[in-house]
Amino acid sequence: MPFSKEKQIKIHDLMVKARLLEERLIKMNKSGLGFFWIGGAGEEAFHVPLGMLIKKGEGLDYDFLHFHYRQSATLLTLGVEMIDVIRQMHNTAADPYSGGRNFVNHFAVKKWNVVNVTSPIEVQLATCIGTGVAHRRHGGEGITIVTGGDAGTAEGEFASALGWASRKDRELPILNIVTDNRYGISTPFAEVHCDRPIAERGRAFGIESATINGNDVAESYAAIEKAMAYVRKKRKPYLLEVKVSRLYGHSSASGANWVEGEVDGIVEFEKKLKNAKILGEDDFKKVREKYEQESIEAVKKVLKEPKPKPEVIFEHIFADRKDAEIPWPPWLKK
Amino acid sequence: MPFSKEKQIKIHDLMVKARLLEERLIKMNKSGLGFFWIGGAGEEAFHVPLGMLIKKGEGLDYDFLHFHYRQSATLLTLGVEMIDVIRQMHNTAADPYSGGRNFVNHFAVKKWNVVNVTSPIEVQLATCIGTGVAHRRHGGEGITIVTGGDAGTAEGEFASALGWASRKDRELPILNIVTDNRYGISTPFAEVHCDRPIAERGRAFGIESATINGNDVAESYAAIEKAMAYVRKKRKPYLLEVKVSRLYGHSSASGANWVEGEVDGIVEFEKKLKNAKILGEDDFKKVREKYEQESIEAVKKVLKEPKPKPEVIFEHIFADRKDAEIPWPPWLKK
Amino acid sequence: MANMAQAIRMALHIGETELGVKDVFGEDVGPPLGGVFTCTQGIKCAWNSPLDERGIIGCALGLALAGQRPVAEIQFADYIFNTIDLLKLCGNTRWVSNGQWPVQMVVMVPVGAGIHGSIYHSHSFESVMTHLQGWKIVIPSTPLDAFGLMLSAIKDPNPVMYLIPKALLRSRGEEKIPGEPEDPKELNTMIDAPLGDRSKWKPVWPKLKDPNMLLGKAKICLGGRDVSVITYGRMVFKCVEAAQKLKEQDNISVEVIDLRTLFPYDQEAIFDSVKKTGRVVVVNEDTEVTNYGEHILRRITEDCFYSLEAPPALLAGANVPGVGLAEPLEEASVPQTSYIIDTVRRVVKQS
Amino acid sequence: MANMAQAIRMALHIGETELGVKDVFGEDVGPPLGGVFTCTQGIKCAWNSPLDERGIIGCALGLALAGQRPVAEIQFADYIFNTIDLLKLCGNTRWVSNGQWPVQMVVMVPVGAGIHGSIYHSHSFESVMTHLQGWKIVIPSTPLDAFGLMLSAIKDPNPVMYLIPKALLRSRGEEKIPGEPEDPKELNTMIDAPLGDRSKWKPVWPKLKDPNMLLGKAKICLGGRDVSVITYGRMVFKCVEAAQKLKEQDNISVEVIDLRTLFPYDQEAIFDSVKKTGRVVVVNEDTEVTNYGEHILRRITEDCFYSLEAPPALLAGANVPGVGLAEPLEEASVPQTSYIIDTVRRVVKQS
Ligand SMILES: Cc1ncc(C[n+]2csc(CCOP(=O)(O)OP(=O)(O)O)c2C)c(N)n1
Ligand SMILES: Cc1ncc(C[n+]2csc(CCOP(=O)(O)OP(=O)(O)O)c2C)c(N)n1
Ligand SMILES: [Mg+2]
Ligand SMILES: [Mg+2]
Repeated sequence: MPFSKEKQIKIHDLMVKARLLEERLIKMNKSGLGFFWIGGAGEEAFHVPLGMLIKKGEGLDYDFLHFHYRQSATLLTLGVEMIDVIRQMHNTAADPYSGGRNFVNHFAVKKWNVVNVTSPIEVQLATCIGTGVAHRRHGGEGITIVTGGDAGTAEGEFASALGWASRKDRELPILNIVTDNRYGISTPFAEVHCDRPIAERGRAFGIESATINGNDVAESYAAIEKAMAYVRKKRKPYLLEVKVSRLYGHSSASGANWVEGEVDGIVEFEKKLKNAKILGEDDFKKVREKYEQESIEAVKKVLKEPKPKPEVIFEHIFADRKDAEIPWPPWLKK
Repeated sequence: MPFSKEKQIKIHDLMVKARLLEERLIKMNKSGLGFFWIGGAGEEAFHVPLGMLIKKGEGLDYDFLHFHYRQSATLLTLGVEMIDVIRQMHNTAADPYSGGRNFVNHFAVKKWNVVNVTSPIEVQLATCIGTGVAHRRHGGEGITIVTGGDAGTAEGEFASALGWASRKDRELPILNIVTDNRYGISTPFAEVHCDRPIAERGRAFGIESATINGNDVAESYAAIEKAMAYVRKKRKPYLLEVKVSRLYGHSSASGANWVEGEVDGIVEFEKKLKNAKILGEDDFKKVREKYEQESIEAVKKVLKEPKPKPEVIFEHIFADRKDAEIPWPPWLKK
Repeated sequence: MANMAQAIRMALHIGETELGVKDVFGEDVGPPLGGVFTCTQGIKCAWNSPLDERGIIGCALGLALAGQRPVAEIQFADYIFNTIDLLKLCGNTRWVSNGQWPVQMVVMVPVGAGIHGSIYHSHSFESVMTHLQGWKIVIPSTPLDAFGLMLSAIKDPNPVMYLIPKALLRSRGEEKIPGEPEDPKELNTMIDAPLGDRSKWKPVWPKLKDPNMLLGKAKICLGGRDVSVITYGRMVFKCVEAAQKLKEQDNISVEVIDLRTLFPYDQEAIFDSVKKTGRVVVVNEDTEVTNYGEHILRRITEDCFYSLEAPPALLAGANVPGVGLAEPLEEASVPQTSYIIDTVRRVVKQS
Repeated sequence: MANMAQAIRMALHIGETELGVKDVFGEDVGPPLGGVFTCTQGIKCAWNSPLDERGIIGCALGLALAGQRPVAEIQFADYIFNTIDLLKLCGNTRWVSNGQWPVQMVVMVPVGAGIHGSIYHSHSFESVMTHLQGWKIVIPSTPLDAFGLMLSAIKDPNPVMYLIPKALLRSRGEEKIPGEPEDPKELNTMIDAPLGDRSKWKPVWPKLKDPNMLLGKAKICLGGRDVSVITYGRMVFKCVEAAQKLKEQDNISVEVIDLRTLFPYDQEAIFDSVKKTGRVVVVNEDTEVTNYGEHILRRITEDCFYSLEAPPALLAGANVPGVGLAEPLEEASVPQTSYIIDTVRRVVKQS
């Protein structure tokens, strides 16, 4: 491992936390406490290191983050609270990301430059161009980071992001991450794509590109460090193709049941931690129990929280609410 | 030259015909006989050979043609009449391509599988996918040919066309041609793109690709032959990047004046014909005069033709005109 | 009785076996899933496309130009808004080619709220779609209509947009599709793909009769004298429910009309009803600014002004960016039965 | 007097020097061309984008999220229809983030017919655009309004869609922009780029005053008693012309209202006028099915029904796939002054 024992313990802790949270969300969905689940079980080995290496803060001195809906591990690493994710799952008024409007794992955290996670696949690949342009002008070490899935690379915006980021002498400091779990919803990547690495598409635009195993913590950490160093210093784009797992299938719409035969990054990492005698089975169990407990208590608390009021549908459409009130539905109190 | 004297004479004849036609159209625009000109002066050396090599006819046994608005030379080679192009320029009712609805050089010829030439840049790159799928299923030697400009490769559809055509074991027989005149309207390609050949983008999808000088007749002819042989037999896509000239600028909106410093494919070809003693200055002059004459007479005739009737705006919206007549504008006779 | 998803599936089966359909395609439309709503399970010519809506519509148009009669699916209406230029192209191809290039194709797409879909699985599409030209636009509210309208859409020589009220896909109708088995469970075993491995599964299709529905014909769901309620899709049931309650509680006689085809729409049926009742409420769940229902109201105001006894009313979705996930938000965003009752009551009381 | 293109240019200049605009961009927006209609000539922060409308809107949104106040151009409204999903995204970002992410940006785009633009340089966009949420939408009809509305759009903390009636870009207004030189020729030499080599050219900007126009306020172009004509953009002039003729020929007193902001629109001004006149014609050139004017009519019918003395009318573009190139086709496709006269006359005569 290219990094300290403490860091490894921290990474393990966060990976387990993220997994436990996702499993709690799935249970909430199955027991009717949340309408829909989609999330990142199977991507922790990559997303925890990513979260650690992000330059976190608000504004152009820091990284701008255009994320996919499977990045709870990144967000927990940045510092979000389990309970807030559970609030979004249960769509209570206190959901800090969307006020009960959006699906779980659709984060928005202004103070850390986390732009809305969107449902339409790949629109973030268009939006990231703009923060990239702003980052280029601003200089410094802040960069734009964008994540999308493998199936999403078929949308035109994937090419747009590569094209705009690679304009000669106007390159943009964008780290473009593709998390490849080999599936759209049910459609295998191989059925609807050519059999060349996605990274090749970056190279066609002269963009530095790499393909890595995102189920391996050390490989992920090193690859992200390398890519970020390049983007931060050279102010040029980088395309990182990351092989990950989809441990509970696509979403609750496809059942959210455990999928056999996928590599589990946590299991792999725990093997290494055990071999290196950094942590043992007992430690693993303790971490799990800690977060199991935290998640259960969070659910209990959230279940008592109120849902948003009907009138809030007209809030935050415009800076001034009055602008939104034309026309006003007959059924709603003013 | 890899082909016969007769063929060379024929090619020269068609190139000059196309040029004279375009110059006539420009004159019509400048003298108020047509609202707008856009066309292909400077692309003849490529488009005449293309027209010759097309498998011309209706239905899936033949090539389907999704063309750019600079392909008058291809269409003349296929056999359209000068006068019909002039009809579209003057938007008379007899314009066979659009009935006076569309700009000049926006062809549509069902009997030769010439699909509407469209104004929105690159939408043909999406449409061509469908005839490609049909051609793949149909088998035989018919292929889909699509042409777009260099600036247009920035639109997402360019990537869509490459992606859909290169699906493993489901490749589509599409010849994808990019005519690179180094400009959008006023924007140099180099200012808004990376400095890698466009052909690289095909290679990223595993697509056979080549870059050629489209101002050279022999090179064009050979390259098209090679590409077509590949697509017709292997039933796989091919990307051909073709360097061409824009001899009168973008369109009448940018003045339609002669541009200094561009290579003129006709001048180059005439040098070769002269060197090879196939044709001489006198012959060149005669060909020019022939088509000058034809174009002048066509204009005279067209100027006497009626414009479309107002009511035809409701014709051909649906197969059954009645379906379009809801609602009916108060100012129009029924 | 078949549910709406089954009805669509059975129509597509007839499409591929009898009407020349060679491609039913879109994201996750092919095996193993057969569509996120199971509408394409067991269809032999169904295939999975790349995740690229622009490619899907472009492909459908190209297939139509090649004479192939495609049926393409966009997975949710929420994801069709990056293809509006291409839909316009499909709709103008025949016209701009002066009649040379017909475009016979069907696009099907689930619309509307009612399944806790949050902001990106609840959008309506009729207002933007009816503003485009050259398309017929249908929206069924029962399995029988879903079946008949799909067959008619496939047979129609024009582009047809087939909107599916997604919340109704599991609903069963009162009318049977001619030829379907008595017992809905029997139908399930015949044409629903099994859980687990489906690689060896083959559907057994009942022998059904095409009802040959005309596009452009509305249906009077409930006759009435006092007020006309003009609606379609998911709102049909809420309107019928409201009408029944209004009958019981206020003895108001409501005529409920299901448009079924949004373009070209059945102006005769609309005008006849309004001229009879003198009062009208148009109900849909799309957002209310520049809403398709406003077009219908405008036509009514122009053509039936002197028959109107009260201001015609629109009841539509609140003009907000999306349907929020939490239940109070969804309820506040799209018409509910109680709002329909209140609005109809108000219109009937006005004079 | 400045023409509309110059007015926009001068507002953008103030935008970049005083209001924090750092990017004015789009296809051919930067040097040497400065926009296909010259609206961005001489703007220092203007730059050429790739030919990619989806990238342009995405870039604008990203710039807005980074607090940069971008002004993006889509070259023609005809080419904006592949970005509707992204426009929806711009409009819902603040809302779905529960107020966290403001989106301060302007998109400007030429709309409408009148320049022999054929089917792809004549489209209107207000009907689709007003159906989206979270945007303010403006459309000037004079250079002064073009100037003032652009400045207010830039200053507004919300996404603003700035529609430009392209046929008016060369027109000069009657009112001067506060501070512009007396002689329009002088302005031309100051701020119009020269023909030929422009690499060394620098504009000289007049010192102008921001009129601080409120978004959401209509303008009464012509006071009148007998009938209200509600319109905007290019149709304002045709309506005023029609009003003048109706005065002369029939002694009909027409009130012409220029909405200027399409959302949020000035309902007070509309309702006041209609309550006064009792008759109304809404005029625009977008196609007439699910047309923004129908929304205005619906609101009028709901709120002013008992003031109406005749059926309110819409005069809009014919419901065809595009504006054909030949003159008879264009004339038959969009409202002309004579049709406005006929319609107003009919409405005034009805009782
Ligand atoms: C534009 C768009 N089209 C379709 C969908 C429906 N959809 C949701 S997730 C998904 C598959 C995405 O696959 P991929 O990009 O590989 O990401 P993954 O979910 O595998 O991480 C689809 C088709 C959508 N959300 N957006
Ligand atoms: C989608 C779209 N955006 C913008 C335009 C306006 N426009 C017309 S031609 C053109 C430049 C096209 O450049 P290129 O693709 O290189 O083709 P060329 O004209 O050089 O052959 C532009 C921007 C358009 N027609 N369609
Ligand atoms: Mg995936
Ligand atoms: Mg070019």
